[in-house]
Amino acid sequence: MSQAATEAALTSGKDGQFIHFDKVSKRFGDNVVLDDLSFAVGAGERVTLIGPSGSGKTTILRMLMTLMKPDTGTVRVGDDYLFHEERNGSLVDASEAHIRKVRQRITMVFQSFNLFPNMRVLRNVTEAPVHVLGLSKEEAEERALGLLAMVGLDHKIDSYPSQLSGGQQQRVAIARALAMRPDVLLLDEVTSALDPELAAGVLDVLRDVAKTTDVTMLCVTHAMKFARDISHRVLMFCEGKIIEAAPPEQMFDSPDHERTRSFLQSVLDEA
Amino acid sequence: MSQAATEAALTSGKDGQFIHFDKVSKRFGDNVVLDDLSFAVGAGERVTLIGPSGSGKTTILRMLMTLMKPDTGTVRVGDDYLFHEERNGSLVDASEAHIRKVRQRITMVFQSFNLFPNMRVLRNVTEAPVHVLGLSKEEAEERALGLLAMVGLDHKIDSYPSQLSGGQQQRVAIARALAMRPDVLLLDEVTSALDPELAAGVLDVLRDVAKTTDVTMLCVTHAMKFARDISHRVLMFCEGKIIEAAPPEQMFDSPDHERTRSFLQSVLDEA
Amino acid sequence: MTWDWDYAWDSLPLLLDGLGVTVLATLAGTAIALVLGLVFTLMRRSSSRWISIPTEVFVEFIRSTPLLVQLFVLFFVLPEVGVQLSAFATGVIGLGLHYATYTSEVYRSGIEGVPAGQWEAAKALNLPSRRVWTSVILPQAVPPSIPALGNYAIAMFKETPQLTVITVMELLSVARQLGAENYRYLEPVTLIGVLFLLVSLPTAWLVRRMERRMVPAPRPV
Amino acid sequence: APVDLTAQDAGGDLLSRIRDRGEVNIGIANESPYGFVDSAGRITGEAPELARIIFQRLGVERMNPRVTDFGSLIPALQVGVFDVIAAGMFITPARCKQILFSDPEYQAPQTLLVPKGNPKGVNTLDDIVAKKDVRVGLLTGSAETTYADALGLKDRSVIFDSVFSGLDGILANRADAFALTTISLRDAVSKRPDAPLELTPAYVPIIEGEQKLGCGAFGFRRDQRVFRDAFNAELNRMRANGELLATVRPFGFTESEMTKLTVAELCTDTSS
Amino acid sequence: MSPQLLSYLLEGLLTTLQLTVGAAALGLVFSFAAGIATCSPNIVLRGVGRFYIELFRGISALVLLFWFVFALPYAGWQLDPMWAGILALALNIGAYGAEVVRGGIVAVPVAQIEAAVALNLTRAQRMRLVVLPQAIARMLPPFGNLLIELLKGTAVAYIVLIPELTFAGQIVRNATGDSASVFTALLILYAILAVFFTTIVRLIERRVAKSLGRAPTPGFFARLKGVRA
Ligand SMILES: Nc1ncnc2c1ncn2[C@@H]1O[C@H](COP(=O)(O)OP(=O)(O)OP(=O)(O)O)[C@@H](O)[C@H]1O
Ligand SMILES: Nc1ncnc2c1ncn2[C@@H]1O[C@H](COP(=O)(O)OP(=O)(O)OP(=O)(O)O)[C@@H](O)[C@H]1O
Ligand SMILES: [Mg+2]
Ligand SMILES: [Mg+2]
Repeated sequence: MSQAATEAALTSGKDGQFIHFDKVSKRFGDNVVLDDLSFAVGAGERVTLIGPSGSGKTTILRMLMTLMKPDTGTVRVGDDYLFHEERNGSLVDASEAHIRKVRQRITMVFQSFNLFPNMRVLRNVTEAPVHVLGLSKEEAEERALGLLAMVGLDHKIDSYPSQLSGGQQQRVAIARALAMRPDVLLLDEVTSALDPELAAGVLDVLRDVAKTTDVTMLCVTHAMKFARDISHRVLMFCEGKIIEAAPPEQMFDSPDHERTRSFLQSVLDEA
Repeated sequence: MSQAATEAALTSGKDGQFIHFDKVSKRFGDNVVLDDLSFAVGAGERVTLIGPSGSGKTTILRMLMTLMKPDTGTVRVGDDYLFHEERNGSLVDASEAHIRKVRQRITMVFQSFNLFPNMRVLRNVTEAPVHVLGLSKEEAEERALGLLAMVGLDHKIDSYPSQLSGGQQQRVAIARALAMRPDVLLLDEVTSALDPELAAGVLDVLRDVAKTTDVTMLCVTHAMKFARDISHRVLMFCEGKIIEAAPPEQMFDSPDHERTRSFLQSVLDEA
Repeated sequence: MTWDWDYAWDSLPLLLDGLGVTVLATLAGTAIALVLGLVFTLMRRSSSRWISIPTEVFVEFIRSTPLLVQLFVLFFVLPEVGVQLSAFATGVIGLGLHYATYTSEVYRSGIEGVPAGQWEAAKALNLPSRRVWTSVILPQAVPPSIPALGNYAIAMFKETPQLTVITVMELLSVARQLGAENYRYLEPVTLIGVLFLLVSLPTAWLVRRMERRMVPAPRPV
Repeated sequence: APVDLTAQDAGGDLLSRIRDRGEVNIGIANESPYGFVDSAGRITGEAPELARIIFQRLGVERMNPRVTDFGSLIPALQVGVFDVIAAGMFITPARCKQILFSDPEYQAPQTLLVPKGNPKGVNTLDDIVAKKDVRVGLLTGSAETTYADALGLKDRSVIFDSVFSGLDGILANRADAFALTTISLRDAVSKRPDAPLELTPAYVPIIEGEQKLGCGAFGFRRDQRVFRDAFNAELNRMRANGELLATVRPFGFTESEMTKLTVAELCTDTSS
Repeated sequence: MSPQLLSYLLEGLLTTLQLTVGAAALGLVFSFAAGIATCSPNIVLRGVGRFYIELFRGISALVLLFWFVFALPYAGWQLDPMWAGILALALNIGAYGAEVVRGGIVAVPVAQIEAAVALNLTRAQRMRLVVLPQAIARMLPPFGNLLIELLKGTAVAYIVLIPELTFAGQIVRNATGDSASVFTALLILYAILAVFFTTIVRLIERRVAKSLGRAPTPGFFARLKGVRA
């Protein structure tokens, strides 16, 4: 694939663009983590981010989740800027209220689950719908029970997170995220802390989510078979840049870049 | 493979048996972790332990490392019992001195590296040879430099572990273990805390070790390609028992047990 | 009673003498507490119950009874069993012993803070137990404990006034004496407060600086 | 009990307020035989017993004694925690600047408390000045402390926080002699009949050429002159008719402790 | 010992209990107010919290007590000694408690806060629903230690006419002349009080640990039974 083709692939072919990274840079001290990065993701599109350690994949997700600010550039979700507000025609730093409004549409599942250890499973899932979306306790519990059934954990609603296996915890975390009915779901290596068999269960749940909802997904993973199954597009990161972007078949079967090839090789070797 | 064949495969075909687990049981509360387990490993043999989470693989290694005692049964390395001494013809609990003597021949590399953070790389590797083997500082450093060169880290001898990447730390840990010139090297998921590319580097080092030394290796890993490359034999654990034991080709290509098949399937799926 | 500057000014040199005694007692007490605390910790971890259990009981007992009463006992009862120490020495030993029970807790949590993996790695290398302590565990356990140890030194400094009950002429004793002679307590006691702040604030600041260097900076919540 | 806020008002009506209340708060320092808790747990002593009689005559029925540290007596009186100090406190010019005193109810010669057999052979503060190896025990805040300072004994002083600490201190060889009034020491030793201790004969210390005879009295706030005078009148009436000695005799006071000195004489600062 | 003297000791014991419980309750309020303030993004709140902590950690309770009872009245503000005692001890112990609160909050993993952000909880909700419930579990053991500190610290209250246990002991010592028995009795009484308070704190710890679905850390007696790493 030519350079031009990769650039074209940086915007999705789906109906309209939804998430826009525009000339985003981020550095920590001397370490340039994102380097003038631009790309877009369509509504309902599922994108997998791959690349070597430290290439900036997590940084992208954390920025979308507003856990981290870009140094320069803008991030847009729908019509709203994430870190800026338009006021009198010019962009100013966003207020907390504005950020909370935009953040409403996005949620994230973490590598280490991060369930709240002080709440039982059911309350982990109902807490935010009640306190953020303003659902009644009954509505929230109904929604939670449905989702917990989907991830196969409706029999564990009264357990504490510490009483669950890693795989079960991660499935609860997915239910918790989905209970917010997000437009965008961010997944950062959600199976790397898990054993292969437990990981398989989590990936199955995510395949289900992909099939049955039209949530926009940005997903960092080393599970290549899963990536191939669910993604519309794969982005290969290297040193804070996207060096290759293509549909999974093309990316995995005939990568363009030497760097992509060697990366994929080492990932496959490990299995 | 028939039941009898598996039982035969529980002892290696190599020249004489070196490590003997004899009717070993271990439980934590109600949880039976090892269930009347017997197997043997030959001198210089390389064995990979696979199996689902919680099946007892780590327990085996920790027992050999004397980090954990069996409830019943005996473990023997060469002619010495690990936790018992023969005195007046009967087996009694071993003294600390006896345990230290037998432990001399064994060492272990951990999933989370466990380098000593208060020592520089070089001292991490020389500490035990000086204070356990009684080498002079110069001899120990010469040996350490050779090993660090082998793992590709001779330029990092003055760094602290915290200044190294995970992959580099694990390579130092391997050098540290080898500096003891052990007869037995235990490896517990030494790459699962690492990114695929970093893991690849560590596995390469271990392939080297396997090729150039005749150390006996017991290795727990999910890196199946690596297991196939280096092991003489693969043991499949399930619920504290060995349900299948065979050379890697046979185990991976035509497993006998349904449980083995489903396990291997999920591990391969994840890549 | 209004503030009497002349009296305050006249009191100052005597109070400074008392401060000298206070500081000296604190330093000596700290030295004892640092060493004895570690000894207690190691004895509590001893594999022999004949050592660990009595130590544990002793430490808990000392920790849960007032220094004041302990000082009385040391001062008036030790001589009866034939141990004759000066009042200052008695006070320093009392302070050191009392605070050793705290430093012992600090060392303990420092040691428990060393990840289990470090013990296991040391065992996997077959290091002898003395070496494990001196080159692996203590070098990792002690530095994180320094801020907490520093805080106890400051706390001890503020408790030295209790030595007044065993005739040590430290800061508070001087103030009480001044007050009794002149029947004005406001000035000496206020000056004590100020002197304490002058010593303890910079020390606390130093301790926090050390702490910051060792623990990641606090983050917004 | 809550502090009486009105007690701070200037003027002489405290006595009538006390009469209205029917209760007077007195401060004692837990020092026998002046004001203390006895082995039956009752608050007694020469000063509280005198105060009880005098207040009854002044029309106040109940007495509410509050035990406190000797050093806290004056500050607590000044902020109104109690109305009178009934602790046999010595009249000194310095104290006179802080509070009002009644006329003294007793005068007190001095004694030394020493180990049995008086191994150092000291009988007075002057003896101690002469023998350089003798450590003198003193009670914190006591007049004897001031005497010892004036005699240059500061470096050899050991300051105890209570009479019994002094007694225990001599037994524990923390000091060689404990200097205090004969009355206090006689009383203390009587509670430890078995202790190997003895008292030297009573003497009157002479500091800078002047006889120092400690005289104990009741203390009042400086703005309560009327109150003090009313109290003083009753006290002097008791002195005149011998009731005073009769009341304090059970606490070990004798004829030789009775005094004719007045507060005006004792408050005059002669040292300056 | 006469019943009357015994009643002094008992009253002293009760007074010590009263002081300890009162100052602990009030000190807890100060601890949380100042501790949370020092974690605030607002620089003024942070400053006020820090100032409180530094000031009252630096001044001993004894000096504070003296001030409250013997100096404040001149500023026209009179406190009952018991209240002054409780307030002074609470201000002092509260400054230490605030550090415990801060430490507990800071020790909650950042990941927990990030997870709360990912669910779009507000700052206050994060603190109330996620951070504090977890932090409190960590605060309890150090709070238990502070409670024992406080218990022992009440002994200084005698200088402002509060007849607490140590002072009652001095009264009995004066009345009977028997120093050794009095000191022994004091040591035992304080140790009993300490065990009493420690037990209460441990019960609370157990409850909180259970509400987090954790096994509680072994206590003193469990440690005595030889549960060691
Ligand atoms: N808070 C931080 N402070 C300093 N450097 C940081 C911080 N967060 C991330 N970095 C650096 O940014 C770089 C990119 O990190 P990032 O986590 O995005 O990589 P990644 O692609 O997710 O890698 P991995 O596969 O290891 O998770 C790394 O070099 C990392 O060290
Ligand atoms: N110290 C312990 N206390 C209680 N249970 C333990 C302890 N150590 C191990 N176990 C239990 O023993 C069982 C076997 O553990 P082990 O670590 O040997 O499994 P494993 O095969 O290594 O699994 P994994 O692939 O997850 O590492 C598990 O159920 C585990 O919970
Ligand atoms: Mg990442
Ligand atoms: Mg394991």
